[in-house]
Amino acid sequence: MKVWGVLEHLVSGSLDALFANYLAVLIAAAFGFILVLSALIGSRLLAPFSEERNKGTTYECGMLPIRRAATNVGVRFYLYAILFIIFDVEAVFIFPWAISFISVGLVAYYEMVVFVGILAAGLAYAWKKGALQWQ
Amino acid sequence: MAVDARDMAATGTTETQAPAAPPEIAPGVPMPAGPAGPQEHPLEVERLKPVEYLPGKALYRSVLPGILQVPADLVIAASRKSSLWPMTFGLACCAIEMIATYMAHYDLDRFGIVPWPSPRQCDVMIVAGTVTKKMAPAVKLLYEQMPNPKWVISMGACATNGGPYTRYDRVVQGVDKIIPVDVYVPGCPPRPEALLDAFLALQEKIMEDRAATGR
Amino acid sequence: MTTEDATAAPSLDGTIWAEVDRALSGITASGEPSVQDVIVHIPRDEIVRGLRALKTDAALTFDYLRCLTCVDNEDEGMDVVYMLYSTEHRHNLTVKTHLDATDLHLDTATTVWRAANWYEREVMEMFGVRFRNHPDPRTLLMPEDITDTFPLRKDHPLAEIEVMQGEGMAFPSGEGE
Amino acid sequence: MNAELFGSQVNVWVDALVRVLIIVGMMTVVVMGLIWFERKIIGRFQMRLGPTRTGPFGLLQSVADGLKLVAKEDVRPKNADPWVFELAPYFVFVPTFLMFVAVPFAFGFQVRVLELGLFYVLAVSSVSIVGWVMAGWGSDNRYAMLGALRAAAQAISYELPLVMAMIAVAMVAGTLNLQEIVLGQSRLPNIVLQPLPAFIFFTATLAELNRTPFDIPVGESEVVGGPFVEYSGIRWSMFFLAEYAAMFILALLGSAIFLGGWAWPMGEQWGASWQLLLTTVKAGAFIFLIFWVRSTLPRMRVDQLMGFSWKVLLPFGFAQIMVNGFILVNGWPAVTSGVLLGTTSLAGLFAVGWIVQRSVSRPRPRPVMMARSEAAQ
Amino acid sequence: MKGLLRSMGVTLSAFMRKPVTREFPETHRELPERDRAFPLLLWDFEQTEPFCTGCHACERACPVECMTVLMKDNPNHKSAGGDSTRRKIIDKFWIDYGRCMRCNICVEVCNFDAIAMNNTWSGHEMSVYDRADLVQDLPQLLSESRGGELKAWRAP
Amino acid sequence: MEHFLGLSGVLFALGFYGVLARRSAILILISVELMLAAVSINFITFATYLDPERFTGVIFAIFAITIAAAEVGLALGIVLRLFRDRGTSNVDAADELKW
Amino acid sequence: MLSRLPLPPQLDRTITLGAVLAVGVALPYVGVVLVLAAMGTLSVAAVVFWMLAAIIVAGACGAVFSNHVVHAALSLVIAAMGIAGIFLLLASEFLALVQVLVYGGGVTILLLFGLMLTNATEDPLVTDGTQKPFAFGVGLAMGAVIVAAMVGSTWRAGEPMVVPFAELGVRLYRDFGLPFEIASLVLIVALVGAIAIGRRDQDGDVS
Amino acid sequence: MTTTTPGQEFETQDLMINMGPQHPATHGVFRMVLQVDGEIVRDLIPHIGYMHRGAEKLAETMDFRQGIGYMDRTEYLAQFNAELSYVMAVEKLAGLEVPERAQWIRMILCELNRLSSHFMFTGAFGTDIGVFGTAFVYSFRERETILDLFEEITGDRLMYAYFRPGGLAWEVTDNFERRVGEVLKSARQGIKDMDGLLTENEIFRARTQNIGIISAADAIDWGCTGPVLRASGVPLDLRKTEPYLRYAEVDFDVPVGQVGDTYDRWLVRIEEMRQSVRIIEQCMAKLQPGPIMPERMPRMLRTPPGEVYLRTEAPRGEFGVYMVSKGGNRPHRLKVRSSCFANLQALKDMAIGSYVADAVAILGSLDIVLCEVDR
Ligand code: SF4
Ligand code: SF4
Ligand code: SF4
Repeated sequence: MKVWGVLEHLVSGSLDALFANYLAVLIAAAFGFILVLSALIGSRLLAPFSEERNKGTTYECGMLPIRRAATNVGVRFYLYAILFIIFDVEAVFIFPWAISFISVGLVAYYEMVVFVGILAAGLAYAWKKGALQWQ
Repeated sequence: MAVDARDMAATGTTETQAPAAPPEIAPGVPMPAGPAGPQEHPLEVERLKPVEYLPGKALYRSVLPGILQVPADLVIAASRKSSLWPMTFGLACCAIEMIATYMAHYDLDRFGIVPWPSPRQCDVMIVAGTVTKKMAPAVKLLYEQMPNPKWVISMGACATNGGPYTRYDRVVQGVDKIIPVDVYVPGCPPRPEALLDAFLALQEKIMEDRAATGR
Repeated sequence: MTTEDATAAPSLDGTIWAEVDRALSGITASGEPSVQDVIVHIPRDEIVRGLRALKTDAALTFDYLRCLTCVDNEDEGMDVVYMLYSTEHRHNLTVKTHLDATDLHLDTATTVWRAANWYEREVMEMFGVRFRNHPDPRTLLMPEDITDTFPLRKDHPLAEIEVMQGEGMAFPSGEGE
Repeated sequence: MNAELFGSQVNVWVDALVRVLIIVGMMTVVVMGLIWFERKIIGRFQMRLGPTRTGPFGLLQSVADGLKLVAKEDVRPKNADPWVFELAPYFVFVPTFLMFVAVPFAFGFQVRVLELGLFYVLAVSSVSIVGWVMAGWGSDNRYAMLGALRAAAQAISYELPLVMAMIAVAMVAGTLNLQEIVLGQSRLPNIVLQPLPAFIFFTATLAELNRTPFDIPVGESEVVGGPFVEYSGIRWSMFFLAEYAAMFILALLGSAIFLGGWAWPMGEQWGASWQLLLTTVKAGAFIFLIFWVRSTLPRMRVDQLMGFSWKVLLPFGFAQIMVNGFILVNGWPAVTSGVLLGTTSLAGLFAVGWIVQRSVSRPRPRPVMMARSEAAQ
Repeated sequence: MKGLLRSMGVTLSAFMRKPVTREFPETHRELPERDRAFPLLLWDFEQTEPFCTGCHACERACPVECMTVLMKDNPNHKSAGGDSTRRKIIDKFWIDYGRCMRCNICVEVCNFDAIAMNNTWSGHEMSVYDRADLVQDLPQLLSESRGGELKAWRAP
Repeated sequence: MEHFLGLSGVLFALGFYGVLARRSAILILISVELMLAAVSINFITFATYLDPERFTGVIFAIFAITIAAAEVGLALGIVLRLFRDRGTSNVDAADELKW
Repeated sequence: MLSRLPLPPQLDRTITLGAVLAVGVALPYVGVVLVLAAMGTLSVAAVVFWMLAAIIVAGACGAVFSNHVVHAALSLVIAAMGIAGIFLLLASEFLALVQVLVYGGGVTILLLFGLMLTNATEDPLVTDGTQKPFAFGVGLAMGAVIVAAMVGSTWRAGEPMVVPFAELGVRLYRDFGLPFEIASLVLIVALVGAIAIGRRDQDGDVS
Repeated sequence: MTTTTPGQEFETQDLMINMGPQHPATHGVFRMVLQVDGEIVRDLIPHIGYMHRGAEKLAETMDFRQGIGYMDRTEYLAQFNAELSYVMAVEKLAGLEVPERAQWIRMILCELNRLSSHFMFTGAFGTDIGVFGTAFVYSFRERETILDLFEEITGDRLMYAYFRPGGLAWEVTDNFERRVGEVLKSARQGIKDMDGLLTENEIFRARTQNIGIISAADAIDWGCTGPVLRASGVPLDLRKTEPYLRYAEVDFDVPVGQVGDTYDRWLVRIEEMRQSVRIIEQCMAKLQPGPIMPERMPRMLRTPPGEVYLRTEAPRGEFGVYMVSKGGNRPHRLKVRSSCFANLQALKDMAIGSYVADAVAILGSLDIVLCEVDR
């Protein structure tokens, strides 16, 4: 029971508020899930279902598809995704900074200037290399 | 992948890719002596087979007590009739009048009628124009792809029975030859008001048929 | 072609026929007036040569193919008709070539004007005239696999009206004629 | 553990449950209302009436639509990947719903006051992109696929400017707690201090919601409705619902972080119901703007859209943050910093406008007229 | 940016204007006199019989062959003791509104002014559930004119 | 605390198995992500329990996630490259060292 | 097997399978946990922990054992969400959200893009059949060792507490300035590398 | 999807997108198969013929009066222009002289029809570019007023059958002049609205400028006509080059583009609408009372044998009717030279290398009417 003591401890004291907050998130998530589920069940109940021969065919403007749709797409999207993930991570760093840079002072500001500068250089590189271009 | 050979044969021009070897036109066919061209081309017989409306059954029809079914039917039918979503699907000249009906002067949106481009979200198919034999498989397929319950409005003379083009043998003489039609609107083209009237008639029909709502 | 009523149609004088005749030297062409444009008859074996000459000739430059179509004269064969226009000199010309009913072959004009592409495809499937060396000899208006029906020919029958009006009674034949 | 709910102390569980339930009810009503509102408003923009015949003023239109969709057959294409296809609505809907937890309606009238509220909204909202891609990939349809890819590419591209705008606000407010951000604006809404981020936020909102002019993922004339082409009935309506719920939330968020939410202009003086009204009006104005834009502007093309985000909004967002940082870190008096913030940001906004103008306004005369003599030679 | 704002201005001004919608089932706009809905037969009130003599002119001229005309000897003709001047009269008449292309030819060819285009709203609100119902027979074709609601217009 | 560590151990083992057993480069990548996540859990567990005042572990976890993201980007680039060249994402096909 | 059952169309295969799974596996598990909680053996936090652990392990198993790359990637999302929950339990609000943001929004999208791009939706066949059992053994052993080591050791657990967000920033930028800049360098290297690799294809031909 | 073959195969494995026959962007039942690399169109295969319903063949079996109805239905957005070509071909063959008043009325109606057709274009093009219905609604608002006028005159909203060989079917209504004035007023407002809504709009310009460029030489080679050709800088307008009706007596300009892109086609059409208003105003001033049919008209019109290719400038370009008569009351061969048919041929050239969205915009800028293409 010692283990559970620790966990109990976790949710008491200073963690209390945090836990209570995210409890609501958990409940909301469960609720959202249940909402969708109940709607689906309701639909199963109320909607007619029939099986026609071609009902399940993929919609292609009235034509029958031949090949599966899953096929490779342009490399462009992928480059954007890479750019995004890099900058997303960067945003992760900026958020704490945005709140605390005043208390840290100019050091933090210049740190961030350098950081953003480096990333901006990356963006510029991507720009120059045409990763932001389509053709 | 799941498209079997029969489907392929049934719809003919299905290639969405560059056809490997498109059939060429027969080289310089000399004029035949007698009347040429079979009326029903053998390749087309299968493609023009009619499709049926396959009613499904809603679960509530079997599980709900009878006393509750009637109001349930009523509510569902009422909501269906107030929210008839047609497919954006224009064929020929009638399509212009159909579009005009959506526009400011007639405003189908008043009746809760808004068009959706994909058959998956549609309840009504307005066949507005001539259905040619080349187009017929597509019309059939689109109809089949609509989820139940679904209705068809045949708009204009062409869709009703070929209209001015009945005598040309590349035209299907009426869309009801290939899919079941619920409401016919005469006219060439019908006025927008006539189409509105057809929607009102369809609403009436839905309410009358509400005992069959679960279909 | 039936002979023109001399009073109805203008004569060839004062038209561009003289120019055309000059441009088509070496080709057995004959001119014919009509109510609107001058018609030039070119034998089918020389048609592409003739058309190219008409296009390249400096005084004519028929660089614009208005229309290309075919007339089915049943037993007399078919006429393939080219309507030409010159955007530079602003004049029109109709070129006709005759095909025998037994041999519906013709050289393609797509090498002269790209615009001929679809027109020829249409004529191919509608009349069964085959254009040699056509870059894309598929059907255009008909389903892709139906290549043996030529609906615009005169002998292609019209469809019967399937449902006639009148309370289930058969339509009294002859009455409607 | 207890929490305060309507002035009384209840267990946190009960409290959370009640608040979530209220949100569920509210969301349903508001989304239905929004759909009706959109149809009416766009109807007016197009000089027509919008729904009139279902219920008074067509008010029941959304109800009828919803009921019909529930009672509509739910088709799953044969080739679709069953699991991915079936699960996609959850992935789209649940994150959207979760966003409600942190968004403030009035003082104390929100599910939870999260310390990292702004960041939370951002993080949760990013999950629903996965749902879009799932929907597109799972339905095995070319349009859906293309739509999903576009949606994902667009959403990730515009998420960054959104982040930048939010960070700029957070810097000014000094917190990520939404309630505090709102409270901090009881004197002056942030839009005055930060017009450029407000603009970026609005643009990015449009993009995240796939609204015109950023509706390429669902563009009818290209991909026929995007990732959801193959969805029908209730499953499709889940996406639809999520879309409108997201619009509502983002409007609330926008009004909270830029327009002062319930706090401006009256601070905490007004009662909760007035604050609620204030929020609604501001969010309504925001939504009206969305509809207005929707009924006016053409759709952008995918490269222009990406370019706008990466080449214009993102650099400007960075610049705004750096400038904000510079102004704030020096610890100048509030008025000085405020004026500086406002003017620099406004200048940035004009710069953006100028760039947009410049990018297409090469001199382009009207077509040359050919008078009669020329044309006839 | 200027152009965008200008566009927004255009839509806003439209927003301010009054909607142009005509609410259809409640309000019908007035049809022009020349409106062509579908051909109808006219009723001769003086003779209390249709004008139509069943001469087949319209039937032959109809491009889509949607008319069927059967004539009979007029029982009301003077020779039969009646007071009508028409020797022959229409016996059965069908028009398939489902195929009619509203081209007005039948009206133009009729020598007896016996057929006219319906120019009232009843001619447009004709949706049916079965296409056989679109084939109108003689009583149906006459009813409008007989009821006196039809102010037939014909080309001057 | 042991529970968290146990969970992270299980995750790590699963990821390890994935890396060894899978042939598809993308699946290997997914497994690596799992392992990294396990490491993050450890970091935070230690930070919360052993070092709550300085929470160095949390900062390390941030860096770990950063690296994970960067790694995915780069690795996917390589996979893409591989796929374009070899037409497969099977890592066995890449065992020759020449590009 | 299920496909042969005569089911009404309302209950198609996937739904039935899902229901069977839910009833057969998830419900007992949840039941046990809840019963234990009701008996007072488990605290709220413990219940949450076990739930999350189940989700994570299920997601991880899906990611590792699924033969379909898309399924694997989606399982990874589920696992990542669960891990975010664990972070929350560990009082690290910020990290939890970072996890959601980076994994939910970024990594998964990137993975999905990557596999759509490579068209590699299925795991290629294992080249030699011995690899899987071997890997399984090694993985199992590894897991056992780690779990044993971690659970077996005794830690001098301190006082857990919520990491104040502002302080996190302060500490990050005051004490970890250099690693922070290095991180930016890592990021940019990744960026440049990825672009350089991706770029070369754009020239069209296979190099 | 089990194995992916390595090497070159991969590079060519582009996504094929099928648009149509039922697709919101294809203006009816046009179908195009796009081969897409990323978002860029590498190849475009047009498929037409879904609306091939044999108008030519049927009109060959009909007399001249009956054939008019088929012309209406062939070019259902510019019915008067289509009718005009047909009746003028008959007149030319039969040698009929059309009274002056009928000619002026024909001109007015044709130009009004051009207005309504171009309004349709502006609306449909706006939708293709992605304006959510608004452009469409505005243009239909104006169209509706024009259609109301047409209905008052001819009795039908779309299928007028009003032009007859020799003149007009019947007189216009008494209040014709006032009504035309009203319609013109609202049309001017409509042109202003459309112009303000889109022409200056930055997004619209970004979407249309430098898209789908076709050079003058190419346009001529492909046989493009109408605004498409004129946008490429070729001042070819049959109303000027071969004036028919009374076009030689009115004063108007032919707008000509400079670049030949989609934006030019838009501008040319907008300008043409202004010019149409101008033409109508002049026609109204010159309209005199008089007969509308020649004095002697046979009850059943017969033509001598002969052939004529009669072309007029319809809103979409040259609408030609090639009529071969072998005597009798019906044509032996009737060929409708469709303007869109030729324009559509050039689509492939214009669209390759652009984006998918651009392909839709380019198609929209050609302003096709499928019934006219397929006939
Ligand atoms: S019914 Fe008439 S208007 Fe309608 S499509 Fe057929 S021909 Fe055109
Ligand atoms: S309506 Fe006129 S034309 Fe027709 S049958 Fe009767 S009398 Fe003859
Ligand atoms: S209006 Fe035309 S189609 Fe209709 S019945 Fe009369 S002649 Fe026939």
